[in-house]
Order: sequence, then C-alpha cells, then structure tokens
Amino acid sequence: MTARSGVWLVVMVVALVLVPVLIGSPFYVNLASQVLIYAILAMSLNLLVGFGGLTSLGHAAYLGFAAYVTIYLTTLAGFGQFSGALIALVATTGLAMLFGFLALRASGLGFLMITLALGQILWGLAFRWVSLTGGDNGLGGMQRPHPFGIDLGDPNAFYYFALCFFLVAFAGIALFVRSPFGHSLRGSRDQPRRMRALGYNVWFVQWCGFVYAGFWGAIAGILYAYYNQFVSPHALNLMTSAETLLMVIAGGAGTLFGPIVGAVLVVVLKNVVSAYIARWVMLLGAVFVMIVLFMPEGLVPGTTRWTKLALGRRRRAAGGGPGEATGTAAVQERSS
Amino acid sequence: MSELALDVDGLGKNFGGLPAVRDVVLKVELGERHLLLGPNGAGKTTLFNLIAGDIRPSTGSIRLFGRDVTRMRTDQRTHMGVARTYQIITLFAESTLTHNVVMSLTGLSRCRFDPFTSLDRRTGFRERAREVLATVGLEHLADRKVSETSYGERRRLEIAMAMAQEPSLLLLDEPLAGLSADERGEVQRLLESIPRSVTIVMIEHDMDVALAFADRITVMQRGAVVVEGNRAEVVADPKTKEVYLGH
Amino acid sequence: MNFWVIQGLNGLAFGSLLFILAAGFSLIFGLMRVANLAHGAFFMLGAYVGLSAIDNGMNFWVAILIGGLTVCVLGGVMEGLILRRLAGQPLAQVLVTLGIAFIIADGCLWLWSGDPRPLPMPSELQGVLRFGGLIFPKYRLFVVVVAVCLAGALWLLLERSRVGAMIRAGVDDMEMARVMGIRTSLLFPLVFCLGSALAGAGGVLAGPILSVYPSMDTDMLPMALVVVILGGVGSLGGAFVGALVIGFIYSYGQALVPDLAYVILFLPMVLVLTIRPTGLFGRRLV
Amino acid sequence: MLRPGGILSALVLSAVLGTVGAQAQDNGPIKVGFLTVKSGALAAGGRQMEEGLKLCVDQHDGKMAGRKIDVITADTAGQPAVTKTKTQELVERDNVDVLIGPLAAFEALAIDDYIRKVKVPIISPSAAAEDLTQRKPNPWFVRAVGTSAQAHHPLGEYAAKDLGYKKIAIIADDFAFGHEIASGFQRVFKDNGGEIVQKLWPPLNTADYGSYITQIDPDVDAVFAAFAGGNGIKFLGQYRNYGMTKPVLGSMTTVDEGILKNMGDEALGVISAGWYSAGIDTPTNQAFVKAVRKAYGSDPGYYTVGAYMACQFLNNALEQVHGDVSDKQAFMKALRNVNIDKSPYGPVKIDDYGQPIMDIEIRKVEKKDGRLQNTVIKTYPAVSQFWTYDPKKFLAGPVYSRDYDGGGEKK
Repeated sequence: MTARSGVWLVVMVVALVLVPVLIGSPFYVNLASQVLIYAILAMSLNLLVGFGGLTSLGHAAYLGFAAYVTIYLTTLAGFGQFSGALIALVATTGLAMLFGFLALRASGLGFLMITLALGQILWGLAFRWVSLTGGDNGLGGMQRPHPFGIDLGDPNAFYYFALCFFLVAFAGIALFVRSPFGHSLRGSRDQPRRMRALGYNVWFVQWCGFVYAGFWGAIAGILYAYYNQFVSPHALNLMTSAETLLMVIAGGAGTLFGPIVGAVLVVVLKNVVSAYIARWVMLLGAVFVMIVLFMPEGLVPGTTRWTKLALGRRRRAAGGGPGEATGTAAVQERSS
Repeated sequence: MSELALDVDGLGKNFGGLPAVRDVVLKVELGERHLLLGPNGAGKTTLFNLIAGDIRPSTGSIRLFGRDVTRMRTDQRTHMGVARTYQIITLFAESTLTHNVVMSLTGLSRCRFDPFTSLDRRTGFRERAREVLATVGLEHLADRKVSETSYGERRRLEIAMAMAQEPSLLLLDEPLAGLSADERGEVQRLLESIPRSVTIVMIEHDMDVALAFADRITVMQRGAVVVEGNRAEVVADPKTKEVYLGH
Repeated sequence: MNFWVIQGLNGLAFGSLLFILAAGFSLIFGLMRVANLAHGAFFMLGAYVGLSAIDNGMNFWVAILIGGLTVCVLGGVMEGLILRRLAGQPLAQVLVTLGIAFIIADGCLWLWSGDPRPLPMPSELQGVLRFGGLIFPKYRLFVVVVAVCLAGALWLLLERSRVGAMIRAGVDDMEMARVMGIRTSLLFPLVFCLGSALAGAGGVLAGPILSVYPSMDTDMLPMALVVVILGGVGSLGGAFVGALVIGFIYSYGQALVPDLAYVILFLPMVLVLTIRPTGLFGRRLV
Repeated sequence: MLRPGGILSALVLSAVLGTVGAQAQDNGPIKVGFLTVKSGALAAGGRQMEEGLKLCVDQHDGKMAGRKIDVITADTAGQPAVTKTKTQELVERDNVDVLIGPLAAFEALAIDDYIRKVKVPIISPSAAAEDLTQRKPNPWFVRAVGTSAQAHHPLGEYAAKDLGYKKIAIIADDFAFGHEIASGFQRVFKDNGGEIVQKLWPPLNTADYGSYITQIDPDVDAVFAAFAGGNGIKFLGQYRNYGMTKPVLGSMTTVDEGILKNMGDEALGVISAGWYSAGIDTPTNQAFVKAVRKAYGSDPGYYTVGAYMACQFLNNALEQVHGDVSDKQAFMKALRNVNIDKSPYGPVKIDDYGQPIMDIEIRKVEKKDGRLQNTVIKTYPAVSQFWTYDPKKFLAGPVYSRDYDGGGEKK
C-alpha cells in the first residue's frame, strides 16, 4: 500500500509543480491556486468529518475569521505581513479551541447544529460589527506579502506559495492520520466507549482534533486573504460551509485525496462550468445527489473500488489472492 | 487486613427514576477472584459500568486501591490500572487484531498524543501486541481483520486487549458467553494463568467454570446485593436458590 | 405596556409561522433521523406553486392545497427514489438533501425568475382588528389560529390514531418498532409526505406575510433548525414551545437589543445546546 | 479515474482553446466584459441588467463608433470570491477592453484593487457604494448610476420644505447601502429644520418586520423607508397590513419599477426620489420605456436603466475616441468625460470623481392605465453626489454609516 501511494504522491507533486508550466494562462494558474486553498480547507474539515466522525456545518468560520483578522491587522491596525498572519493563525486556533469546547458538548447532529449556529453568529458579527469588519462592504486594500523579495502578485509566484502550504498541510495531515494520535481520533469515532476503557480521554482527543482542524482552516483562511485581498461576510456564510462539506464528502471523507478531488470539482463547477452552463447551481446539486447515490463513499474510494473490482476480476481469473484492505469502509457513517 | 483493590460503598444508579443499582456494597481484596452472579437485569453490567466510570453513580462512592475515584473519568481510572472486557463486543472491526491490541497499548502510553510519527513505525508496540496475542492463542491471526474472525476469537481478543494494559484490576463481563466447549476450556485456562497480582471481578453465567474460579461471590437481584460470601456460603444460602429459581 | 402586548402578539404570530415551518421538519427528523436540509426549499417551492395557482385564477385556499400537494408528491418521490436507498446513513442523507435543496432553489429561479413577489392574502382576512388601543392584523391572528389547529390535529394524529402510535413507537426506538412489526417501508413515505406537505402548505400560508423571493429557503431553513434544536428533536410539544420561544425572542429581542439582531436566534441556540445538548424538551439528539 | 491530473489536463486543454480565441485585433470587435448575477438571491437584478444592456447594444445594431461590440457575460453568483475569478477570466483570458458591472457594492469593492492593478476601465451599472467615487476613487472606475445618497439628499429637502414634515422615523436595511441612504436623507432633512426621531435597522434577511413596524413612534409625520431588493415588497405589505396610515417616503429601490410591477395598492402614495423614473415625461425616456416594454413586457427600473446607461456611456466614450481603445488612458479619459444631453435620465455629465451629475426626480406612486408607476412630481436639476455641499468639506466630514449623527448644521 505504501509503495503504491508513494508513487501516486510523487506523481501528484510533480504534476502540481508543473501546473504553471503546463497551463501558461495566468487565469488558470489563479484558478489552480484557488483549488489549493480550498483543498487545504477541505482537508482540514476532513480531519473532523472523515477521521473524527464529527460532521461540521460551520467550517467557513475558520476560513473567514482568519481572513478577517489577517486583513484587518495588516491594513487597518498597521501590523506587518508576517506578524499579522501569525496573529491570525494564533487567534483562529484560539477560536477553534473555544468553538470545540462548545460544539463537543454534543455529538452527531447536535454537533452539526452547534457548529452551524456558531458559524452563523460569526457571520452575523461580521455583517453587523461595521467599525471592525466594514459590514457587507467587507475589508479590502490588502497587499500580498513579498517573502524573500518575491512578489506574490504574480500568479505563478502565488501558486507556488500556496503550493508550499498545500504540500505542508497534506504532509502534516497524512502524517497525522497515521500517527498514534490520528488513530486515537479514528478510534474515538468508531468505538468511543472502548477508547475510554483503553485509557483515552475521548473528549480531549476530539477536542485536539477539532483544534488541529481549525489550525489548518486558519492557514486556508490566511491564503484566502492573500489571494482575494478582500474579505466580506460571504466568506463566513452557511453556503461556504456547505460547499466545503460537499467537497469532503463528494471526494471521499476519511481519505487523503478525497477532499482535494472534491475541491477541484466544486471550484471548477463554480468558476469554469458556470461560464458555459447557466443552471450550474442545479448541476452542482445534481452532481452531489448522484455521487451520494452511486458512490456514497465519495469519488476517490468509489473509483478505487470500481477499478479494483475490474482488476480483481482479472486477478481472480489469474488465481490471485484477496485484495488488500483499504481501511476506508469504516469511515462511512459514524455520526449517529 | 490487606488493602482493598476495590471498595464500593452504598452505590446506587437511577435511570429515569428507575433504580438499576441500589445501595451496593462490594469489597474486593488485592489478588482476589470475585464473581458477580445474578439473573439478567440484575444490574451486574451497570455495576461494571459504574466501576469503570462509563456512567456516574446517583449515590455512593467507589474507591480503587484506596483512592476515591467516584468523580473520575473512565480513562483516568484506566490509567490507575483498571481494564475491562465488554459483554457486547466493541472492537475495531475493520482493523487487524494486532492493531486492536496496539490501540490498547498506546492508550496507556504518552505517545497517544503524538500527531507526527507513524504508528506503524513503532515496532515495539507491534511486537508486544503479538506477544499478547500469543498468550491468548491468536498469534496466527495477528494480521487478519476482526470482521473476518469468529466470535470465540473475538472474545479472546477482548481479553487480550485488557491483558495488554497490564491491569491491576480486571473486569470481565461474561468472557465465556457464546463460546463452544473447546473454546471455554481455552479461555478458562487462560484466565487461570493470570498471575495473582491481578485482581479479577467477573460476571459469568456458567456456574461450573465460575464457581471453580472464584474466591468470593456476590449474588445480585433487581439492582441490589442479595448474598455475599465465599463459594460454600453462597451455594448454601437459600436466597441464592431463590434468586435463580424464582426468576 | 402596549409595547409588551404588541410585541408579544408579534412574537406569537411569528412563532406560529415558525411552528408551521418546523412541525414537518421535526416529524421527519424525529422518526426517520433525516435532517432534511431541503425543508426550506420545500417551503419556498410551496409558496411559488401557490403563487402560480393564484395567478391562474384559483383562490387562496385552493392555492394552499395545491402548494401542499405538489410538495407532498415531490417529497414522496424523493423519499422513494433517493432517501430509502440511503437508509441508515445519516451523513449521506444530509448531503443528498442539501443537493436537492440546491436543485430546487435553482429550479425556482429558473421557473419563476428571481423577482420577489407578494402573495395576495384572501380579502376576508385583510385589515386589522382593534381592541382597546391595540391594532393587530387579522391575517396574523389567523396564522396563530392555524398553528394551534395544526398542533391540535397533529397531536390527535400522534396520540389517538394507529398510525400515530406507530410513529411514536418509531420515534422512541426504531429497532423496537421494527421488532413489533411496524413496517417502515409504509410509515416512512407517509411521514415524509406529510412533513413535506406541511412545508409546502406552510409556504403558501406564509406568503402574504413574507412574500415569495429567491432566498426564502436559506432565510427560513436555519430558523426551522433553531426551533427544532431548541425544542428538542422529534417532539411535537417541543417544536411548538420552541417555535413560540423563538418567536418571542425574535420579537422582543429585535426591539430591545437591536444591536444583536443578526445573532439573536443563534445565541440562545448555542446556549441551550451547550448547557443541555438534548434541547429543552428532547430525549436525545442522535 | 478522476484524479487531479485528469482535471488539470482538461484545464490545459481549455486554456489553449481560450487563448486561441483571444487574439486581439485592432479592427476586430470591442470586447465588453459584463459581470452580472444569474444565480442566487440577486439574480432578478442581474437579469434586468442583462436586459438593459442587450437593449442598448441592439439599438446600436451591435456596433459603436464603427466597431462591433462583443459582450461576454459572466455570472458572479453574487459572491465576491467568484466575482474576482470571473473578472480575472474576462480580463486575462478574454482580454476584454472594458468591463460593465458588477451588481452589488461588495462585489465592486472585492475587485477594486484588481482593477487598479490591471488598469481596465470599468463602468458600474448598479453598485452605489459612496466611497467608490468619494474617499477611495478608482481612476479606472466610472459610475452610470447615482451614489446611495445622491437621490436622497434632495428628498430630505423636499420632505422638509415641500411636504412640511417636522418629525420622521427612518427604517432602513441594516447594510451599507441602507446606512448611506438614511444618512444622506437625514443630513439634508435636518439641515432644513427637520428632526429624525427614530432610526430602526432591521437586518437584511429579516423575515418579519412586524416587531419593527410596531415600534414606530406614533407621533411622527412620516416614515422614511429605505429598502433594497425584495425587502420593499415585504415591508410595504406588512406596513399596510398593520393598518399603518402614516405617509411613507421611500428610497429609490423601495418602490423601484423592477418590483413595483409586482406590488399592489400598498405602494400607492409612496413618495420617493431617484435619478430615474419610468414616468419621466421626455420623448427620449418615453421611447426607451416603450422599447423596454415591447422587449420585456415591463417597465425599466434601477438595474435595467443602469446597465442601459452604462452601455450609453460606453457608446459616448467610444465616439469620443473614434472607436480606438488601444490607448487605455485616452479611453478612460473619454469615459470620465461622458456628456450626454438626452438620455432616459435626462442630461448627464461626469464629475471629477467619476460620478454622474444628473437630474433627481421626486416621484409618487400612482396608478395609471391599471399599472403602478412612479409619477414625477418635482425635478431637482443637475444634482451632484455632494448635493450642495463643498466636495472637500463633504469628504472631510463623517462617513455615512449606521452611527452617522450629522445634519442640522445649517439650522
């Protein structure tokens, strides 16, 4: 398993590094940057939904909050780029600590509702607290940073900047999933009672997972701020949270590559397909209904299963053994 | 008198006004083999859940090794040396047997909060897990998924996971239920091989095995303790018969 | 003095509207454990269908019927074709209802354009009632009456009928209900259709107050969630009290603490859930 | 198998196709990027904008200053992040010469920095946020509609002087547009001796205005209601439903023709101000209204006329530069120099900040030939966004916001 996913990893990294070279057009490079940002956000939500079994409908909170703090600090409060981003990261992680404390009072759908409500409260504050947030007009006027003298205003430079964070996030989350703590989180999802009897503080494990997800959400939010150089309450609204959840589940909750594929799907539908199909929102809805119906485990495990089925037939004909365990089947449906 | 491993005093638990456990007093000495008997619904498993910390008592107190743990969380008690098996099997069905035991080992290790290194790299855990599996005769299935094993094998895995924690107090909830005669013999031998440094409290319906195993016996009915004493006392007590025949 | 009475009446009227909106959601959620995120879209679709019925010369009452029936049929189709295949997978069901909500919302935009439209109220309910120095619109009192009647009818259905007994058994413990021989394959579509019909008819009923507009679904869905969460899942009485509490909080809150108007609905929800995760009246929250 | 690589190669393909079509030619068509909203809550306004623009392009037979006009439409979904991507698409992939759009103020603000960076002229057909032409004027930006307060300064004077109101309660949508309108009205009304006794700010997504309507002070002479989108319908319906009889003054959007067509008698008698009304009785406007009615079956409102005028601005500027947009500076200068004698608005010219100076109509909702219309009852000629105030002092003064407390200095 490791050898093959290792090959995939190398292929992915090489492909990602080559994107600007292959594409050329700055518009599509910018689009690819957006995919990376949303992929980080979706991967972070996947920590909760896929690995923690905690379905959150308020993940836009971290994206928007981090973006607001970053832009507010660097434009209005006079902080430097680096310190502004750092404070945004710390503050958003702190917010996740608080939200996790509140949301983990419940589980399953109760958890979903609390995260939704907390997200709505942040949205309401952003809309209403005009002196700080600019209300619906949002905050703008931010410049992209110049780390080491590189102008991130250039689409390619920004793409590689985002790519660095994406790869670190991917690696961090990939390591996390395999680590003892990642296993603790998954165990807490599958058998919380057993985990307690084995000496795990399930609440604390889930809370740490929640905060960790918030941390990566903050990274996505800071990149969002750099990319858009603008933030308004839309970044915090229910639609953004719902879309992020769709990315995770459509791609495959509890898999490493699923959220990335989901992010590609949603970003491309919203920004590219919408130019050709007027009823793209309907298409988006239909795509999700179809995925849930025919590939309920998500696109990545679904296609893997289908290809394996096809390969397995061949292999069985050749007298091979049973296929390897994917370990993703248990990921489904732990919220009840 | 030697120190008590478990000291339950006046313990009660109500579910929606209905008492599931009433005023239970239970004292288990270090190294003792203690048996809980009683018909279904007598409150034995609820008592286990109270001792392990899964639920909070309505009244009374629990002391473990001299420390009051009434308000402690389950995982804190586990770190004090309590381990248990479950009546209804709660294993990680899609993971291998080894992984199940490894989870049991990491639960007591500081590394359970390590988010960076791969668990697979920690070969020490895997080796230790295989050793533990060997003690219950499951080493040949170490890399099989739990969902692909038999019921009896899972019961033994339950015990292995509890044993891996090297507990001081072991709570066994019907370890023999649903096993074939051969398997019973195996598990029985396994239990007998547990050193006396481990205190054991067991719920069991199989009288022959249980009585042979136990030092002291508590009989429960409708949430309360009816009879308590050593093997002979309990067997002789007319209330014991009443509990079993009257039900 | 007048202030408290009038705002109380406002709260009562708005709470009644919320109850009509949330009753179906609560019923479906309680029995089937499906958090139907398309409920707001059902509500909006019902309102649009009712509007078209009125445009085509039908009267208000027929429009309510048509709105309810259309959404009822849609709900039945959705349950039979989609949700049933996903039984026991709450996450997949939530996602699929979200997808359907997208489809309905965009479909409404397509069919009815995006123009906000008022839904004319029946002439017999126009005008105001005056008692003492107080003035209150007749239509709003009518909505209160409808909500009370609906609550009564649902109570009778749940407490006094065979179907109701089955539903209650299912809400309490689905496994047990199955063992007792209750056929979910009949009960689930029935309840889903009923809940959908309530949403559709409720949309038409709310039309004269809220008017009909494209983001009606996303405006109303969170409110249904708040009511159900606050009242406790699957509890009719809970939904009723929850709706009234929210109605009052909304009414008094917007008047007394206007600065919190944007978050006035969600603060109490977070408070209740963190202090009492089962909601005010719920038994358990899955 | 769908994996990143597959998607990316699809992207590569479409990128190649995109760039092939994007070869700019000197005598080819002028490419107009049109940012509108076709999905989501704001889609009604987006559709009206599309109609207005199409009508204008059709009236010119698709040609301006001898060059073909090629409109490329993009759906921003009313979301700032999408708006930015779509703008990039139009600018970087389609190489448009000029942008018309977007609809909402927050969308315009979201792309403000980007526009400054890429230096593409943009004509706003709708977004009314004050600072776009005041404290943060963008040299590449010109607006074809009024600022939020532009029409409501005169309404303040009209309410105090002509209607003789002394005390007014304001109820307005709690967002920047509502704040700016209310502040502009308040300032001039107070300057003319009036008093604002109450300000109510229902959130934008308020379902039920009941608890606000019942708070309105019974001693006021009138209520000034500033609502956007469909909220005007909701508010006026509920207002009459509560048996309220106090006269209602409205913002331009409260009784905009785009929603007026769906209103009933509840709107009758509402007096509002705007830089446009379908009821303006000039031959130019009546011809325009007739054309819109013929093409789309309804009266032109805020969005329709805004996009139509944005297109007329484009035409005017193109004629000034004889269809040569290769010199962007010159083209932008022409856009800033638009001067139209006869338009549906009446005469229009542009001030130093890129904002039109135009006639403001005081309008009253009346029923004529079975349909509601905003009959013009008074016209304030050539009104600037700064009203009668000195621009420098105006800009140095407090920003029009929710907490604006100005007005009454002249008293």
